Amino acid sequence: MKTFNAKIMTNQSVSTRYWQITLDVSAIDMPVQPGQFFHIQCGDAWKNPLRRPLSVYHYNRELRTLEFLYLVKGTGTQQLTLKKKGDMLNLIGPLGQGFTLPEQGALLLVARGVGVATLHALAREARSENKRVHVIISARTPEDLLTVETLTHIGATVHTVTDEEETSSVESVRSLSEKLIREEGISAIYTCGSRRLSKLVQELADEYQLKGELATEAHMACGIGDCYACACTIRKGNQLKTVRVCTDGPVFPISQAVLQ
Amino acid sequence: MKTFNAKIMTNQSVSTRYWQITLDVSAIDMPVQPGQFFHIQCGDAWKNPLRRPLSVYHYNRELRTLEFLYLVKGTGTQQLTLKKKGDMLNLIGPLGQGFTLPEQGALLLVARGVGVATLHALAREARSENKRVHVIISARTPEDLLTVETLTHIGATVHTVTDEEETSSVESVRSLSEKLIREEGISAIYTCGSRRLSKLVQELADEYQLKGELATEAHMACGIGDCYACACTIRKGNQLKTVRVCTDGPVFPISQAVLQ
Amino acid sequence: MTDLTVKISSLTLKNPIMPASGTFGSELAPLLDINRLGAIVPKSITLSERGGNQTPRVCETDGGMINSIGIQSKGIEHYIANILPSYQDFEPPLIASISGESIEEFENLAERLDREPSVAALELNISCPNLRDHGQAFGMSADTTYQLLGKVRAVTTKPLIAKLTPNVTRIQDIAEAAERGGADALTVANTFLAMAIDTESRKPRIGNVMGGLSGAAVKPLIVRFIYQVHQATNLPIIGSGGVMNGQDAIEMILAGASAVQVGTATFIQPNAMNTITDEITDYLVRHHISAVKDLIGQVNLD
Amino acid sequence: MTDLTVKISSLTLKNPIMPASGTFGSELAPLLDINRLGAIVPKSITLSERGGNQTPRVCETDGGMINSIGIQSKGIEHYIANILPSYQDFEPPLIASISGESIEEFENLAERLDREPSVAALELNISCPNLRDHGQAFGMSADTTYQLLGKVRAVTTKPLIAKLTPNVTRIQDIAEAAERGGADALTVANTFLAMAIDTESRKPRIGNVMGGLSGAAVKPLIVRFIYQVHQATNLPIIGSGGVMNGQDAIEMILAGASAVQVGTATFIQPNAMNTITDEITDYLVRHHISAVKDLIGQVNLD
Ligand SMILES: Cc1cc2nc3c(=O)[nH]c(=O)nc-3n(C[C@H](O)[C@H](O)[C@H](O)COP(=O)(O)OP(=O)(O)OC[C@H]3O[C@@H](n4cnc5c(N)ncnc54)[C@H](O)[C@@H]3O)c2cc1C
Ligand SMILES: Cc1cc2nc3c(=O)[nH]c(=O)nc-3n(C[C@H](O)[C@H](O)[C@H](O)COP(=O)(O)OP(=O)(O)OC[C@H]3O[C@@H](n4cnc5c(N)ncnc54)[C@H](O)[C@@H]3O)c2cc1C
Ligand SMILES: Cc1cc2nc3c(=O)[nH]c(=O)nc-3n(C[C@H](O)[C@H](O)[C@H](O)COP(=O)(O)O)c2cc1C
Ligand SMILES: Cc1cc2nc3c(=O)[nH]c(=O)nc-3n(C[C@H](O)[C@H](O)[C@H](O)COP(=O)(O)O)c2cc1C
Ligand code: FES
Ligand code: FES
Repeated sequence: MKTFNAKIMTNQSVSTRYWQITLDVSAIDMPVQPGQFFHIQCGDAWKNPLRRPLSVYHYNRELRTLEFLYLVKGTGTQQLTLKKKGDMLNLIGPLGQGFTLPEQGALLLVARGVGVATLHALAREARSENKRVHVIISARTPEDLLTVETLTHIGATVHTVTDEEETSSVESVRSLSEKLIREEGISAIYTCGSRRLSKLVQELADEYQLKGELATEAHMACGIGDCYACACTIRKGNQLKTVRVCTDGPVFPISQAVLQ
Repeated sequence: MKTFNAKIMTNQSVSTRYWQITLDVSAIDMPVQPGQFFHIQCGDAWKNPLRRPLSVYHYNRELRTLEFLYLVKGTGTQQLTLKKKGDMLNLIGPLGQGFTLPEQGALLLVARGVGVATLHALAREARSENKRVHVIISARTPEDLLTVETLTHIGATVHTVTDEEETSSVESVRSLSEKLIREEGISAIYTCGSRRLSKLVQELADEYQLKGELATEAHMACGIGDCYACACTIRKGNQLKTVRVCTDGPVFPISQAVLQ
Repeated sequence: MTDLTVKISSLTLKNPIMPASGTFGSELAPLLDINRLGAIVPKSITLSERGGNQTPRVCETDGGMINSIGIQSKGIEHYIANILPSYQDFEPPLIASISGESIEEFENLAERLDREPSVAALELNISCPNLRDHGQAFGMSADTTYQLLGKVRAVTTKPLIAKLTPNVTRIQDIAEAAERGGADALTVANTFLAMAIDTESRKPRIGNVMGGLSGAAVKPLIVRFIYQVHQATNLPIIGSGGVMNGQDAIEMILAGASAVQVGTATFIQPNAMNTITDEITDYLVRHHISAVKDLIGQVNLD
Repeated sequence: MTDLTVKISSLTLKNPIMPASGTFGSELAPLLDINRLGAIVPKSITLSERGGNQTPRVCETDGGMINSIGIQSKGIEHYIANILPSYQDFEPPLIASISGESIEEFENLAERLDREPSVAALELNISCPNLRDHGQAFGMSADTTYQLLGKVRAVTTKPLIAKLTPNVTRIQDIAEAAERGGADALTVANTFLAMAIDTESRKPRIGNVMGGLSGAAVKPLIVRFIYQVHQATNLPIIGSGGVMNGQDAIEMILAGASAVQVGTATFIQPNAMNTITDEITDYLVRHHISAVKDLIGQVNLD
């Protein structure tokens, strides 16, 4: 973990609401795990004092590039879109606990919206170890379906469902998931981006005795474990515990998730 | 007086501490008098809510360009230097009461530092009416002497004095002025930029019965007469009166100036 | 059609946006459509002539400004003879802000203005941090506030708006005291007592050492005060402090304000009040809300 | 050689810069040279375990942030067993910030920590806006402050630093009460009670509705409070609120602070405290001032 500046190589929109940014991190030597995040100064530190957490979309160890895929939501991400090629970006990271891969068997990734950014890095990691990867991507509209091609290109099998096509109900995703679990030798299931789908994944992991992990989100100040802004409640055994998303997470075993 | 945007044609340093900015005001039709000023949004309106007043350095009626000469002093003027050709600048103006020319006779302008920016516009106006103009420019160092060439070029006679050369004491400027008053048919005397020189000019105007005017400065908020931030005390007859520099000034008869 | 009207006691305003006293004058006419304002609020007036404070009277801070104008005024007679008539050709109702050095002065001012038909309501500036020593103000004491309102209430039937100071431990107590004393509405609030020092010269950046902070920086404090006052009283509230755009105005309305004053933003852009009014309309249209008054106090707490 | 040392009661700090409680932890070690701090101030500790407030616990405002962490803590025994030892290898003296729900809890906490040699001083957080209902705090009452200080003074010989709240009408009264009660120094101040509403969802942007405002936006208010407290008491003052750079720190020192805490700036840049210390040295060198303590309270008023 360090604070560093990185030069922006590209920063462009990939669909109406999503942007992708690529940084040159050749000066930085660091191991980056899927599920970890960086805490980023998106704009003028005066008007926007708080950094924004973005999880690693792709870290290319050979080219030493670091990519983020982000939803343009409020002032911070809006300001990030104003940064241009050649500008410097200030980051702290890598931060937090990433995903862990199963020893064997295939992975099922269930993503909603920009949650796919986080799971994309996991899919890459798993594919680089030649594990089979199925990804269910859920989104509002077909245009909001992100990274389908990239995932397909690296050899993951992508299944898309959308609200517009009325294929994204929890029940539809459940039956699709159950089919994959039964037919594709899934040993681990991962999710990010939707509370309803997290609940589903929790149930599936329990029912089918799968390894399961969840990447969570929380509003953050420090990002490194000092301020307790990012508190969330998890279940350990039969006790409820308050933990910090930034250092104890953002990835937790799905069994620990408390999803009201 | 209006609020308008103008495109920046050039914005560059003219010496270590001074910059000059030229705006395209072809869309704006307005009479601008020497001594009047514009109230300018120099930077990010969030961090720097207050505008900065700058007096007209040169308004070219034919080319419809507007120029300011400014000292880089604090955050506002520092941010102004960051503006680039093609950027827009937001201004309110022209504001305030300008200089008035004498019916006949020559003019003596006594400027210190960036005060010459304000008097430069007056020199141009007087020269365009073919009046003779003498300008005494006082500065810290010879490098800080501004617009000497431009003034010479338009046919004004320039006399420079500096602290470094030890030629800028009030006594030296007094004897130089008195010589010019006696020998050059001076009928009006103007000053800007120094309290000590203003006092001198006030004395000279009184002693030699000259028309005299002074351009003053004050910290401003609104710039248009609403807020009373820019209060200053003047003497009218034998009464002291509080007036607003932005609307009652910035140019006042030198006899009214209260110079402690 | 979007309904922007709001009521401040017996006064109906065509929209919730009005100037903050001390930041507005008829000089704005060429730069702002004054007829589009909900009300007109001229600079606070005092009984007799006052010179105001030492210069510099303003300085800039991050996201805000400190002022120490100190109510420069030519006295009530000049106000009636010159200032009031200068607004007579504009449509919006005029709220006269009055500022006394004693309760008696407030009484006298109110009595005098009660006879002026062009005055629609009185705003009592019991909160100016620049008038008395070290930022003291009447509105810092619930007792004084209660007494002052009572005395003024006795001499005029015009709607009384008490402008509270934010420099207090419990604004609810002052609000209740003003209500009991007879206030018809509350302006929340005046400026925050503040100070800035130039580290190069080591001098205070305001001639009078301290002054009042306004601008974007104070908005989260004012929103909190509005919310607290709205919970403590039934009086209509006029929010004042840090409104820069339509969203800021909506935020104050959700917290409990019926109308909103705009001060510092006018120094940034003279037509800010017109823009803010347009942005409120846009917001209502986008959210399919027919009347702005339906938003007053409607912050969603569950 | 520039002398950066300052004294806070019997404590000599190698420089005036220390963290603000709640914004610092040993997790910063890879990003900040902790040994270059004037003191270490961990997060406020409570007697028993507390869960803290609802989320979201932070939100951003223009030039600042609102927090409502609400003192999440594992209790004093965990603090002594785990937190204090985690700082034992660092040089700066440790100031323990304690936060009770009653005067007795403050007493118990102070008594317990009096026996810990690694604790150099106690900061009494009598000003947290996030602990009790609607932002109430002990430090809002001079009487309570006086009593609380007296009780705590009786159980410990360690230097006591009372952290005042800015949410009061007259901070001078609270400062004097703390001094009379036995405080050795004052931190001026904690956060300002504030609120923000998301106009799109119409929900408060903080789970707990209100929280404490910190950051650049509040600096002009804190500078004023420091100046007022410095005039009212002889106690050393630790400024806290809105320091972003060395100039801000110098400004507070000129107003009367002997030391300065840095909170929000650390979220912006984790090494902010090191940079600020460097900037103070630069300032002293540039102005030919040999010791920073010569600047304390030296605002030039003529
Ligand atoms: C560990 C982690 C990884 C994330 N990875 C990604 C990613 O890869 N791509 C992506 O698009 N988004 C990601 N997010 C969400 C992203 O951080 C927010 O969308 C972003 O902070 C919104 O900032 P804003 O200024 O645009 O929105 P605003 O709503 O204006 O933000 C205001 C404040 O709220 C906080 N905030 C708002 N929404 C969220 C949120 N969902 N999570 C955390 N803080 C929030 C902001 O950080 C800021 O402090 C991640 C969040 C976390 C915690
Ligand atoms: C009518 C008028 C005409 C002027 N014409 C010129 C000109 O042509 N060229 C030029 O270089 N300067 C001129 N000045 C001075 C110029 O306005 C200030 O130098 C400038 O505002 C400083 O801003 P800053 O942010 O760089 O400095 P800062 O010191 O950071 O400014 C902080 C605040 O103080 C105010 N302030 C500081 N110094 C002055 C000052 N001398 N006069 C008024 N306000 C001040 C600023 O406007 C701002 O509100 C003029 C001033 C007035 C009143
Ligand atoms: C330059 C200036 C002068 C002011 N004069 C007065 C005044 O005379 N009477 C008054 O009640 N408030 C006065 N105020 C306070 C404003 O009316 C308003 O309450 C405050 O500025 C907060 O709003 P803002 O952040 O929109 O500026 C003044 C404020 C400024 C900035
Ligand atoms: C996230 C956060 C948590 C805080 N927690 C505490 C705390 O536990 N105890 C305390 O006394 N002050 C706490 N504070 C207040 C700070 O110590 C400090 O006084 C305040 O933030 C002002 O300084 P700043 O503007 O430099 O942040 C907290 C502030 C923040 C932002
Ligand atoms: S964001 Fe500060 S502890 Fe997690
Ligand atoms: S600057 Fe507002 S009256 Fe002159």
